[in-house]
Amino acid sequence: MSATPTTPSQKPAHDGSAKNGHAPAALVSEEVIRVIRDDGSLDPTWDPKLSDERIVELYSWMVKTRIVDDRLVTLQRQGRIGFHIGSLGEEATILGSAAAARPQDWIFPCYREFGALLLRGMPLQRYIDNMFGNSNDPVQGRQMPDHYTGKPWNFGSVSSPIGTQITQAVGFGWAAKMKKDDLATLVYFGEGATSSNEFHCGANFAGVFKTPTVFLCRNNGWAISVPAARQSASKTFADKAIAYGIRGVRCDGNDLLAVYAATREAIERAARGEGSTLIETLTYRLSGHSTSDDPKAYRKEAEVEAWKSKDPNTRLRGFLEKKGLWSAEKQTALEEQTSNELAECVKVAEKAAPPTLESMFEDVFAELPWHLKEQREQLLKGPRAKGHGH
Amino acid sequence: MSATPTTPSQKPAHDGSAKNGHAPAALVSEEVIRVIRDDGSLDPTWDPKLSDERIVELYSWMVKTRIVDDRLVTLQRQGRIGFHIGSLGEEATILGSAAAARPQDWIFPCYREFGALLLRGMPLQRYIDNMFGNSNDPVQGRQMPDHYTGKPWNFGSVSSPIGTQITQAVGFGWAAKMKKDDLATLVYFGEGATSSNEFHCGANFAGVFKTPTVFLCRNNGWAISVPAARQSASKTFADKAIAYGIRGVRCDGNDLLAVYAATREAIERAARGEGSTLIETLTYRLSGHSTSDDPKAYRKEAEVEAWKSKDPNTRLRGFLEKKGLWSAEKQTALEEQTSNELAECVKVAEKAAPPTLESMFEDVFAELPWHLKEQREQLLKGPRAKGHGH
Amino acid sequence: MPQMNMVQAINDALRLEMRKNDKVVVLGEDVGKVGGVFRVTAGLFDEFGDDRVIDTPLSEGGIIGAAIGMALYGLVPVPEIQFSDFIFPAYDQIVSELAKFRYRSGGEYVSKLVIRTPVGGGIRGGHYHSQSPESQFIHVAGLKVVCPTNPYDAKGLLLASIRDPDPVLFFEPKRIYRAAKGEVPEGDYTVPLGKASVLKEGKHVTIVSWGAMVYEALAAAEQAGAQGIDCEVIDLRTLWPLDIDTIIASVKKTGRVVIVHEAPKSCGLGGEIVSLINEKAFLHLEAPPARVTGFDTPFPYTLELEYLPLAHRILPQIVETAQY
Amino acid sequence: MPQMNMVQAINDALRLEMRKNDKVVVLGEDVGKVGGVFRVTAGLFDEFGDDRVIDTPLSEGGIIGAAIGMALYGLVPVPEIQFSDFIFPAYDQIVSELAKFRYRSGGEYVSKLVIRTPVGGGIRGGHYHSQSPESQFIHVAGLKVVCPTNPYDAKGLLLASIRDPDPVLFFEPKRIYRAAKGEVPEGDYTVPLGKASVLKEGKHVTIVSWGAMVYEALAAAEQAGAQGIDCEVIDLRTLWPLDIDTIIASVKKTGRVVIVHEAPKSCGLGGEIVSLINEKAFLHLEAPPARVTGFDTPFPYTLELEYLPLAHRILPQIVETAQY
Ligand SMILES: Cc1ncc(C[n+]2csc(CCOP(=O)(O)OP(=O)(O)O)c2C)c(N)n1
Ligand SMILES: Cc1ncc(C[n+]2csc(CCOP(=O)(O)OP(=O)(O)O)c2C)c(N)n1
Ligand SMILES: [Mg+2]
Ligand SMILES: [Mg+2]
Repeated sequence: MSATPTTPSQKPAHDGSAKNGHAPAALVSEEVIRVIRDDGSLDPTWDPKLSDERIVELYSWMVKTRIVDDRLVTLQRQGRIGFHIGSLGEEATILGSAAAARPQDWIFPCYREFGALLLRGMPLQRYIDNMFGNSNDPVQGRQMPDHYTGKPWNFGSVSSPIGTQITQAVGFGWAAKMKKDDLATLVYFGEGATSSNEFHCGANFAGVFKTPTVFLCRNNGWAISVPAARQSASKTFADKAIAYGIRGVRCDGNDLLAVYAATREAIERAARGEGSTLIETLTYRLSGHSTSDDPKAYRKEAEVEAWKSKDPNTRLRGFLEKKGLWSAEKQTALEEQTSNELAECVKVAEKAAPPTLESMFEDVFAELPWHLKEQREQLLKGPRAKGHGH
Repeated sequence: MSATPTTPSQKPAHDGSAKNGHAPAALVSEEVIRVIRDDGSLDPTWDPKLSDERIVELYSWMVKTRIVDDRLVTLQRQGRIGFHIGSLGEEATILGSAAAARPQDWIFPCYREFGALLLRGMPLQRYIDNMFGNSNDPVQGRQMPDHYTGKPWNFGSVSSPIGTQITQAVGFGWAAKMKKDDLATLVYFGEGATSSNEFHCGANFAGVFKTPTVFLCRNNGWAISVPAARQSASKTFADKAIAYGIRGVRCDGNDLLAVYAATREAIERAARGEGSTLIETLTYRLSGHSTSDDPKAYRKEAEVEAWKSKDPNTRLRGFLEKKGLWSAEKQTALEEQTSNELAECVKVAEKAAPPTLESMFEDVFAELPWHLKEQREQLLKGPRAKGHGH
Repeated sequence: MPQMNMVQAINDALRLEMRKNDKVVVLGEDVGKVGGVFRVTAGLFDEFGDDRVIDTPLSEGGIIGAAIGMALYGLVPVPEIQFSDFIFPAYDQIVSELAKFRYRSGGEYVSKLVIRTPVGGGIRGGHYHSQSPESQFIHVAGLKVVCPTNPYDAKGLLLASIRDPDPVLFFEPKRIYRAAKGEVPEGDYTVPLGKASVLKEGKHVTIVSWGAMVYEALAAAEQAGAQGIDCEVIDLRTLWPLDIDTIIASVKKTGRVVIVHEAPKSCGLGGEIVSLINEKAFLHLEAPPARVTGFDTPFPYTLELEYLPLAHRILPQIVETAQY
Repeated sequence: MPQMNMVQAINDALRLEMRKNDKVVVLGEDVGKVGGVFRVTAGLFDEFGDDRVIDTPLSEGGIIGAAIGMALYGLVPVPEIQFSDFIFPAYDQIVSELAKFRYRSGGEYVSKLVIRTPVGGGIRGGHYHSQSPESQFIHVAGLKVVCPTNPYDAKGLLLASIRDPDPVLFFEPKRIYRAAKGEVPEGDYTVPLGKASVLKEGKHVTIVSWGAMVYEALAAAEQAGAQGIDCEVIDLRTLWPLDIDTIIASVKKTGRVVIVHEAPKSCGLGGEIVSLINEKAFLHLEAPPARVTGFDTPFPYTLELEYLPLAHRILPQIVETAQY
């Protein structure tokens, strides 16, 4: 960069001159963080040094998540629930990152993160009630399945429009920072969502206002049928951090410890006032986009097979078994226990009544205005629809 | 980057793997392109080698633009026009870039680019009619002043919402590419507009579809009262190119030849099918944001003074005078001629009738639907409003 | 004549026009290889290639903004928005730019395109896969809005929309994508924009509806008929500009009208129709024009069949209006 | 009592509430150092600092999205959108998120904020600095919409809006920002949401209006009075939920109503009011409820005074309605 007195790069301080300041250490490194080596040892550079118990616990959640996922797909195929959108193959990304957030840190979900919410303590029954949209569903069956909410566990509210949670997570963390509360936000989204308006707005505000936000981009290769390469011509998704002056990090999204380490570091930086980090986890959506999707129409079986060989659950199980921390017996016991618990929840959920008709009019506003009172009366006094559980 | 067989960076080809490919040459260099040296010589690295005549011609347009600008501000102060948004201090950026576009290349304006449109051949009268919103205004006084249009000169339509022209310019060039037409688009916007949804959408599509688009970001230091540093935490605005896999370039925006050279190169690359370039020109908005704005409320006079010393017109004039290509006499002659022409145009425009009442209902649709016919009849048969020129 | 459902008829129209006019391009999320999440664009990618059937990044603003630019260039883009609930990231481009291009440029520029998007409820989509946002576009001057009810109209209206000189929003009622079937001529024909169709003549009560609810209106009309109330059922087909003549002629005959739509009641198109009837046929009214609509709440999931203005909710209103 | 204009009254309300409640924060483009392009937030930056009066990047989506997040955290953001014409980049966050938060989370989350934004024509702003998009928000369930007409109401309604449990869109009629003056009490008071005010009683024709057009309605009413037509003039103040009782009581008295608004006619709030009057007072109607509104075109620059529903256009309609 030339530096004669009149070059713009030396221009006197209009505030824009910050744009010409000295480059800090590169915002995005080329490294892909990995911890669990193929030989079963851990790379000490990034090893988060979790206790054996903690790793086993997190592995158990990965297994549970997968069992629940699998069962929900079946229920959908049987027509007993309307829809499911799961996390098959992305368990290490979801559980590893959620585990790295401190209890006070808020999680803003995309829609594949029910595992994170279970990890945080939401009773399985509550989740299953949501899947059935019954009167026990805290959301009163108002939204589709998998549009859960979890305020008691510092967890946001799922909505379908892609990306909206990103800007909200930034604002939430920003507010905490204003109030000097020790809190970061962890927001999930897919690589497809990086194309949304919201990613741009959110990341830009995060950079300008140095908010304590961890952007967790699950690069699972696909946005429904659109491959990641069609989503952006950037070299990596983490590189997008440069546009916002925040840090960018990539990690092996199928390596629980790598995801944990990357997220933990980002959370700690955020908490120290060092601003936001965009984490790209390299993972793969092993299932269809949702129960409505058949991926055979647009991707090769070979690609899926190759990724199956990197299944995060299998990898972590191998690691644990090598260390003598896990066994086939433990696996069977866990699977059985989860299946039983799940069967019980489904039974309860299926028996529960649908939400009341009145519930349809509540919570639009804090109090029912006259027009909704009128509409409610009209509905109540009129005949019932056929075709659902009234 | 580690490269053991199972790292994600070596993952088999789901299309997302392009994201892990080999880095091309850096998309954005640290250089700030500059051509005119302080000693009056030209830096050969980037010298676009324009003929003396061409430089004089472009300088003349810079002067004309400034005179028009100045006069419009006066007309606004006198209450004879409603509004003006000018280009004081940004003439080198605007004229240099517009001149570098080939005649067939389309220009998509922001709102400070009337100089580019005059350069392309729009009669001054047409512009002044637009400023008065009279019946000769091709836009029929439907939009505010400075919301011109210029299809005969391959020039877009100004609208107020920030950024919308960016995505449109990308789509336009993309269409040309589909049709294998030799055409690029040059789209203008301020550094503030990089925060808009549209910049993100447009640049992302440009990267993915390798459209022939030149993104001309006038970094004039301010977005109304918001300084550039508040707009984004990125190191530079050109750096944002990285997020979209397009090239980024910075240049001295007050150096006509530097802007010309940077734009020309970008246009040629686009035309060769090498995709888009984001050019950040480092310049300064010497005036208020528009005639509605008083910048004293938010920025220091010292900053403005410092930039005045880098006035692009003064700089180029000094260069030309040193080379014996310009003189005080020539300057006076040009100023007089422009002022006279302008005075004539204003006289004509002020005498012209306002648009007809009927014109208010035309062009909403290609043909007038029944409801607009009815509304037109209602208006015509009713009494006239007071307070404007009917 | 071949039997088709709505999906097939729309697909047929697209294919026909793309063969005929190489300026027509389709773009959107998942419209290419996989042929759209509802498979409406199935097979087009194979026939016309990646340059005319384009899978885009996840960016409605990009899809519509770029399509506007293409249209300015002279192409005729037919972008798809995957669900009309997801049109809002592009709302600015649609209402501030697309709707105003011809006007603001004094006719110099026309941004001619057709936005196709599935609309309405009935597939258990909850808040975000069920909405009917037509009035949010009609209120903005400069857009035509179309909503077909059967395969014949779907093909004919889509062809007319693509050839119309103005930008068109083409809402496809997803509830009847496959359920509505019928004979569809092979080859070229159009159904004119701006013309409603009277599906059933009657003398006691006029029912005005559009999209999937037309079938509910017909069912309710039939049930009303059994009670001696003879309904006239109007399918608007083009929502804007309205076919006011057909509506007013019918109301002048019946003096009574019930408007049925899925969108929330307040500031919906129903209210506009009531007002126009007041302006143009006030002295013919024997009863207050009534509306049976979605409620003024977000669209619910479990209770969607209670939310929608189905026949069981339309019938009592027909009776009330008839007996007023 | 001090005399204030609208700008001062709104500024006073913001200052008062920010002193009282440290959860209230103001954010937007140019709201900080320079105090807003209309100077409505003048002085707040100096008093409350950069952390509570925040100049943001040029991104309405960011402003509203971040404000929603702040509100979820428990702050009470009062974001400003510089012109309501520029609210559309944030439309998705407003209609898909803000409006639905309480509902979709079963009441677990409330995103309570007040969006302030200048609205309407009369400052020679052309297409993009003049629009009145209220019906595009009313149609979407979950938002309250307010539009004050004078400084007293502006302060009282803004304080009520900030303290109301629901999200509020607070439209400020920019044409009368400085022109409307009046006495404004110092200190705290509220004007309740959901209550219209009857500015003039009358027995022949009801005029319903809001914002800057209320003054035109009053002027027209006075001229009509000179012709022996006694008008009742209602200033809605809260546009949604409507004060239906006040409207219906008046219409039952007069049997005749003229609704005046700046927004385009079709699918505007006027149509909704006509429909509700039909539902609730049909048998009292002596004439068809009429609308005098902006035309169904983009908002024009030079001819803006012909476009707006000013007194000279309202009066003939009053006469026609009275003589019907
Ligand atoms: C604004 C918007 N547009 C389109 C959709 C439809 N849609 C739902 S998920 C999805 C793909 C998301 O891909 P990605 O962000 O990569 O997340 P992933 O599903 O892979 O986890 C699309 C297009 C939507 N929900 N919202
Ligand atoms: C969507 C939108 N938001 C806000 C505005 C109001 N506005 C007009 S110009 C401007 C600042 C633009 O700054 P920049 O992009 O840097 O361009 P410059 O004026 O400096 O050339 C703003 C906020 C607008 N026109 N559109
Ligand atoms: Mg994905
Ligand atoms: Mg600027």
